[in-house]
Amino acid sequence: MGELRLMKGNEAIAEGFIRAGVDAYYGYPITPQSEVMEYLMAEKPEERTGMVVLQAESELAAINMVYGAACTGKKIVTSSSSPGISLMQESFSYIAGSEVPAVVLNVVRGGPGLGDIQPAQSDYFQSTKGGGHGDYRQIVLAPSSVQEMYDFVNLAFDLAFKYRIMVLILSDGAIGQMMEKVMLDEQKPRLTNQEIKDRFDSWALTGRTPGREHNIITSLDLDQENLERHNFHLQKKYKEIEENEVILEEVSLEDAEYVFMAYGTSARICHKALQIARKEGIKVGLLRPITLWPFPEKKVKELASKVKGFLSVEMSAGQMIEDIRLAVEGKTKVAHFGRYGGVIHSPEEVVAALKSKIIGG
Amino acid sequence: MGELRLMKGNEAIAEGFIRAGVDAYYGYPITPQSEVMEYLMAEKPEERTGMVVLQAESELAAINMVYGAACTGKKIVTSSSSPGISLMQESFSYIAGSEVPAVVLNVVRGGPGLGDIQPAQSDYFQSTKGGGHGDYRQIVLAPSSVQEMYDFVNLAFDLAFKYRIMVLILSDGAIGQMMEKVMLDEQKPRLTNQEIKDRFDSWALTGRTPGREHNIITSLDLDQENLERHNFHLQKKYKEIEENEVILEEVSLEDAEYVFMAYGTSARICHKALQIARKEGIKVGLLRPITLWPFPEKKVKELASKVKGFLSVEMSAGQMIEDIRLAVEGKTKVAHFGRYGGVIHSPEEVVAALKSKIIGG
Amino acid sequence: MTQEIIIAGFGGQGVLSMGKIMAYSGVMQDMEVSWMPSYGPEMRGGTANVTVILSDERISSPILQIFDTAIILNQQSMDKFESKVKPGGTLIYDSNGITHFPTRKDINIFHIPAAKEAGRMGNIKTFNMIILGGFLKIFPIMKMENVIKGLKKSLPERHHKLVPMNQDAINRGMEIVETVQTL
Amino acid sequence: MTQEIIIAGFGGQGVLSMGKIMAYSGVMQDMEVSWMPSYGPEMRGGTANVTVILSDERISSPILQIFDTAIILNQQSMDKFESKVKPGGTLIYDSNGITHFPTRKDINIFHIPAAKEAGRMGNIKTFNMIILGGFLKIFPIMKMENVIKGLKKSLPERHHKLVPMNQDAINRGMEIVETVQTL
Amino acid sequence: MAKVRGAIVVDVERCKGCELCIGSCPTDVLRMAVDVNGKGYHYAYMENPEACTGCVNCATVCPDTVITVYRIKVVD
Amino acid sequence: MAKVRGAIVVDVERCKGCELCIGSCPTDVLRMAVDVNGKGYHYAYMENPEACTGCVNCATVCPDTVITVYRIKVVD
Amino acid sequence: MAEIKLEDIIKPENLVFQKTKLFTDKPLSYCPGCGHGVVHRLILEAIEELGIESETIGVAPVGCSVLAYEFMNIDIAQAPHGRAPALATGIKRVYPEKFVFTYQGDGDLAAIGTAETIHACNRGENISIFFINNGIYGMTGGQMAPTTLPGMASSTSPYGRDVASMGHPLKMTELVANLPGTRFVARHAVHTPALVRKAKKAILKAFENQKENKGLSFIEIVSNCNSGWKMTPVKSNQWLTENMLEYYKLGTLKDE
Amino acid sequence: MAEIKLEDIIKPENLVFQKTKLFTDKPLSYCPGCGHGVVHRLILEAIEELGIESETIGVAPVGCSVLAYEFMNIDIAQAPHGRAPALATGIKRVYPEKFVFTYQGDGDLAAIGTAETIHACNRGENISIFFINNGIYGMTGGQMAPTTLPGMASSTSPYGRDVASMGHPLKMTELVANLPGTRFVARHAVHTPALVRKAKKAILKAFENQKENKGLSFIEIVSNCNSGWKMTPVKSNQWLTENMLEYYKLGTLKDE
Ligand SMILES: Cc1ncc(C[n+]2csc(CCOP(=O)(O)OP(=O)(O)O)c2C)c(N)n1
Ligand SMILES: Cc1ncc(C[n+]2csc(CCOP(=O)(O)OP(=O)(O)O)c2C)c(N)n1
Ligand code: SF4
Ligand code: SF4
Ligand code: SF4
Ligand code: SF4
Ligand code: SF4
Ligand code: SF4
Ligand SMILES: [Mg+2]
Ligand SMILES: [Mg+2]
Repeated sequence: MGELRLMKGNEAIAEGFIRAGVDAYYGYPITPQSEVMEYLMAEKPEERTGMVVLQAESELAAINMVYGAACTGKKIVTSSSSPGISLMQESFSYIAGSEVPAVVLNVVRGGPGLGDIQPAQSDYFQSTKGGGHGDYRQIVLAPSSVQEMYDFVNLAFDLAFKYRIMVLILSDGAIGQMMEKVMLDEQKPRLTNQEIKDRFDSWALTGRTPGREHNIITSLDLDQENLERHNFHLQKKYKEIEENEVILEEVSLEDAEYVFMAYGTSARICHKALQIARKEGIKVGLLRPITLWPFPEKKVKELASKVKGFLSVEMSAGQMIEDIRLAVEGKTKVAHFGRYGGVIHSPEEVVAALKSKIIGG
Repeated sequence: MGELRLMKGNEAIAEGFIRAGVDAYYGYPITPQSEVMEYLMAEKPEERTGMVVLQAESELAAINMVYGAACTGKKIVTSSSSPGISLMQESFSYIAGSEVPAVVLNVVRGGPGLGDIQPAQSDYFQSTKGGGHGDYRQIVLAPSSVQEMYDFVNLAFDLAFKYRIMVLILSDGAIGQMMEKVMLDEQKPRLTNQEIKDRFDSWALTGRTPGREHNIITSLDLDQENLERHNFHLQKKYKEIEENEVILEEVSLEDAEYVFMAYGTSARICHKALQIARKEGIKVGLLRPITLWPFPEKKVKELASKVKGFLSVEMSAGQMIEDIRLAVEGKTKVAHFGRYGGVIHSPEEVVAALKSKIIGG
Repeated sequence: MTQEIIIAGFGGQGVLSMGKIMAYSGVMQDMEVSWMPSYGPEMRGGTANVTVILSDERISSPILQIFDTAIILNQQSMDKFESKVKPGGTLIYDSNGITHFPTRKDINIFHIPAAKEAGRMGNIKTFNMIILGGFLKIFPIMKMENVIKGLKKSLPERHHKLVPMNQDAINRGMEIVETVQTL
Repeated sequence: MTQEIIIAGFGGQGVLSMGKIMAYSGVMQDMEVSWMPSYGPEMRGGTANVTVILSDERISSPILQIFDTAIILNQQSMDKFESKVKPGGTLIYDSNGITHFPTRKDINIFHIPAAKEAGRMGNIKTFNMIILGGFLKIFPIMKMENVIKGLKKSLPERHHKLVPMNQDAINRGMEIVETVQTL
Repeated sequence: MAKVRGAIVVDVERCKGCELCIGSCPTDVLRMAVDVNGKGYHYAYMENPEACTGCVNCATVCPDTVITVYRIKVVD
Repeated sequence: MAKVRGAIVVDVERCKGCELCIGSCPTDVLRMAVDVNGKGYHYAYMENPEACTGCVNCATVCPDTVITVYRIKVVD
Repeated sequence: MAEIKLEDIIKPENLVFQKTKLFTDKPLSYCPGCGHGVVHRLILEAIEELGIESETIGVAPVGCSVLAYEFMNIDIAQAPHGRAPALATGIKRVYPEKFVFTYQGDGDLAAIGTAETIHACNRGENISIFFINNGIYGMTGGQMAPTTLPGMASSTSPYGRDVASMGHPLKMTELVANLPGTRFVARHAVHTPALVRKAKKAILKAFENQKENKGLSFIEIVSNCNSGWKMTPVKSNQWLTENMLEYYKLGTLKDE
Repeated sequence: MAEIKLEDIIKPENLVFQKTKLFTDKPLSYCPGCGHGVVHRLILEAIEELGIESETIGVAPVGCSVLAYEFMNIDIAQAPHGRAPALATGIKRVYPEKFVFTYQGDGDLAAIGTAETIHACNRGENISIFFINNGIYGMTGGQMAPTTLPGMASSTSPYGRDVASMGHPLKMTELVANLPGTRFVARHAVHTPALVRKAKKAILKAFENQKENKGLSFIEIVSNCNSGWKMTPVKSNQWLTENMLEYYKLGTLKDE
């Protein structure tokens, strides 16, 4: 039934958007993810499914087109890379505050500033703690293969609509630019306007249906007591997500004495490092968070009392390590190893770091 | 010598800008900090010191005017409140990457989104972990009185120039809007162009002085190995700041069995809560970080092995508590108490929370 | 000594500047003071209020839920703040425009017919100084000389000629304040 | 089996599409594959390179520092990649435009005079297929039928008529590849 | 000859006393009340009701739409 | 009658072979070399040097400013 | 002539004007005399008259009219400051058959939102933009706007707008009229009954244009800000006539 | 007539044209035939001729010319995408006696940077804006720009720009010429010797205007993008003449 293709990660996710029945993509070019919009434009999705693809004048405009369209109960998406994502932070905070479902892809590149265009994982804090203002969260999915770029589109929209929340797919330049095999599934039909009314008329802006109250999408509440209540509601929702939606991959953790913790491209490299280390007789496992938020805190806690140490392997100066340490609470060793600014560590370096920082450290 | 005035926090810091010899303020109105620019405009600082004050077309423009002017070795500042600060995140990352000294004031209001205009402390993550992309840091100062709004201007610029880094003054609507006594000191003269050349000609854009290389301010390095080296350099600088620049206030910690940890307006309330609790015989102290980054990790670690618990009191759903927990590493109890969305806790509530969450919890 | 005061009325009644004069008087008397206006769009509705704290100690929050003293200058503020006076505290009001009079029994209540008096004195602008006088009669926590200093500090130089008139109004307020009920 | 290959030359030599055909052939043979182009402004300089990994196992990083095999098609790439071949690995090059020939003694070196041959065959566009043929001769890791399938997959339908010509070129490459030095 | 007579109803509690209706009335019908409403605003009322032609001008400029207008034709 | 003679020097290694100079020369002096430089580009050279008047056109349009121009007056 | 009593006139059958049912019950939060109220009414009346209340989606700005959603009984989103045209674009593209409008102040539309305004106009989005120009930032306390008149005092130009350092007032309406993407561009005012009636027609037309797929309609309303200008409503409207309308000439700039 | 050898001509004393010393030693990173190189040279020549190299501060954009700072031997800052006019404003206001310019592509200036461009122009900042319009996003691989011509293919308009859904090409130069804040607004090109010479004059004048405190000069240069357009340089320039210049007419739009 499926269709096997060789695709770039950026192309696979674009095809994923079409097949998931996404209603609109609004975006602005930036390396290393410009292929997303290019692929969509070439595919004429308006002919394939009626999907809208529009190039905005900036990332700010793009995310606000997303915000507007997402208010209507449709499936809406944008994509960008680090600097462009930074520009969207005010709007992410609005989307969180007004509880609108939306999906955003960040194909991370080296920073800070203009940086370079090579793969990096240095937007972890921004993604998981909130780069915008206020107490809010967004679900963060970290694909580590082209297949997952494709697969996570449906996952992301399911979560986005289940919780009326923004879902950020946090990829990087390597996964965006590389080609791998990808198995495509069937086209999902886009919801009709009537189906949207049937499902989301309690909140979505579809035009005030006769007989119902007008729907309002806003993040404003000038009465601080009300705003606090709204925040309590948000926090409750976040707690629920933390309890129910953690996704992770475990590799050789059963007998592990040490744990590599890594996501995305780093996790792939740790996979190889694991093989090398195991060959040398080092019992190391890999815990790959697929949801970065909610973070697999319970699993880490559980492992913390069993293993001799965690190595947080990140293409950054050390960001996810804070979440690991928060879960470990001093119960075992935690160290960071990473290359950054667009450099990717080799599996051998990772093994060496495990030896020096955890086993020998 | 000093001059005693009754001023709003927003006015005091504006007067501080003038007296610190700031060269330019670029800003955009937003409640609850619009008085900063209004005060400056009314004071005709161009007549008082030659300081430039310009209303920009947006926060994005304002921060980029700051970025440009700060490239020249002059003392430049902007101010805004939460949503406006979110819009500046891309530029903060540029400023960090290109190592330009600049000072930004955030008078925090309730979020997320448009939220309300009442005081809040929910931008802690954004400020201390980096709301922009890439591995970077900025120094964060948290004043808790109108006097400190004024005093921290010089402190901020000293640090900004010492490390060529952005310093964020993280205030809130209460401190911005309230009037208190403030002792003003003498006018510092603005540096002349020649003085700037003498001090900063190694990096600042002052026009290529005959005989030197041209100066370039950029955050771009397309070679990832170079960009990584640049990042190593940044990380080294950050480590240095973490070691040398922590500022904190201690209240009754000598014999404390419990610690309130709070900054800004929350710290004022904890001060009162401390008195109430002490009257009841509860030995509680207050640790007030004045630098939120660098965070007083050592002090917390030191206390962690002595006290029975920390209560992180924040006008947020719990953000600083992560830094406390990272330092405490499970050695003692840590709990959060806060009101948010623009609501401020009362001292009585704080005492009650101490009892229920730490002492009895 | 700590006095936590809310002053609430219409914009234009001089609520904010009365608070400012109080605060400045406190400064002149070497007290700790804070002055915190309500801000934001409720101003649009025409109401204005300010929290003034005068104290011998460091002041914690400038924003309060309950108050030692409420000075109430219109019905909306009466509705909002009567219940926010601490038991044993004080409520001061001007009956002009008040339709529902205060009913609490556990607080001290005073009336100052300041609007009427200001009208009689021929200068509606002294209204807030009359109120201030009444307050100072009830709470003689600040010396008149310090109040005058505070007044001068809070007025622009060119308005200093108005000080005597304001002083008269303060004195008048001290005379006309009347006890409605004391605990 | 894992083959980690870098193909590097000028833009226009068909570097990326040669990599793509290799990768697609791998897919047809049920291997794991990855194809990772260098991207970004260095493309502006006119160079192009792609890393292709063919393996029986899950592939970790698509970006590598060192390679089993380097296929080098201009001098710049020779300068950059000769040193990046693993000891015992393989370097394949076309001498056209090469001024400094490879000097390493710890790797296997092959020469394919593909540009000349493509010229002689009258179709410069087959250049990259000739190179591919040479590679396949050295590493017969994929069956020809799978290569042809891969070729078809990577060509748009309307170009399928060019398949026989490309197949000829691959065969020609297999014939003309010459050993320069083997370990 | 046919003549028109109008009348307006002011939603007193919602009037904000801006006085814009006053100047818009071609027949000088309206005045501001000396009394204030619950919000403390003087409100508009018909001082010369007979002069009202129901022309709707006042309601047209009223920013808070607190004026409702009625009109009848009267045969002279 | 005074006449001018010109000559150009191409910084061969920096020429990118764009050929824009060729068309800009009013006297058809320039051609692209069959050889390539270190970057693989064919570079411009004076095929008809006598025709060069030193008019600077070629240097004016060269995006990489790789052409230097010389000129002398010759008395016929 | 028989004497006619008020009760004879004030009867349902004699009703000639009442508040449109598309207003919610909430009293408007605007200052006394603020033009926002009139424009709200005209938009709602237009929607009611066209019978499109269940087909309309509004976008409210940041500004005094941020609470427009409280008063307009239609589906409506509140946009981040300046971004309303982007939201409207996003909505209209996925719901081309709906009526989509933005309601924006001069700070919102002509300062921070300049790019979004220009580009929505340039793309010719089939939406209506209602632009309330009161020459000031009302909501935040009367700061200078791009539209503030030369010499006019505001809280950030307390000595008057100095064009040499602060620039000239920006005429966004003239700018967007120059773009081929706009279809109907007009400037109106609402401080006299006659002007209100004209403005109403333009607003109706803006919605009708959407129905006919004609593209973008851009209606500026020159309005007052009594609080920001520190004048009574009556004085404000006088000042508006004498000063604002000198600079911002009323009329239709484009109707294709 | 004696035969003249090349060596007789190629002597320092006969030099009539050489590369300005304000170029650094780094070879330009642009594609063969790209107009960016010519504009770089003209700007540097103008600075050299005016002798203001130690008084000039440049602002480079994001775009192919992001590396302008590598090639121009003057003090220079690299701006976030679209924000160069804000940086330049910031700099000029604190150094009014310096010469400050921005160098920006059409994506940078006319898309993401629209607000900053319009407002710097409207305030009449005393700076020079050099705007290289090649109708495409060069650096990121040839995506559609606001300036892309109708029907023109790009990687995000692979079937040609469809004005109905993507809007008309935006003429920023015409827009800013309408603003009272701009002083000198002109459109040039650099693909023939004569045009280069004219462009040079305009660039010189832009800097001279700063010296005389005349306010903002805005010079558009219609240029090519061989890579984005997928044509040889020679073809590109031909296409430019036949298509771009039809839409973007050369000339001085404003000189006050
Ligand atoms: C990003 C951001 N910046 C600034 C503000 C503060 N702000 C709120 S409304 C406003 C301007 C209001 O002026 P205008 O658009 O003219 O509307 P008016 O109130 O005059 O109707 C500003 C600057 C904000 N909410 N968000
Ligand atoms: C915030 C942000 N968004 C997007 C980009 C990606 N980007 C880099 S250059 C560019 C456009 C370049 O086009 P143009 O300004 O026309 O310059 P050209 O390369 O054509 O000279 C874009 C979108 C970026 N670097 N930063
Ligand atoms: S309806 Fe016309 S005549 Fe009657 S009160 Fe109103 S404006 Fe005056
Ligand atoms: S216009 Fe309306 S709100 Fe204003 S005074 Fe008249 S009735 Fe009252
Ligand atoms: S200087 Fe003039 S004549 Fe000589 S080669 Fe160049 S263009 Fe031709
Ligand atoms: S114009 Fe310059 S770069 Fe192009 S071919 Fe001529 S000399 Fe070479
Ligand atoms: S502040 Fe101005 S714009 Fe806002 S409601 Fe009041 S009068 Fe209207
Ligand atoms: S991509 Fe286009 S604009 Fe960029 S250097 Fe190449 S030709 Fe020039
Ligand atoms: Mg306004
Ligand atoms: Mg371009």
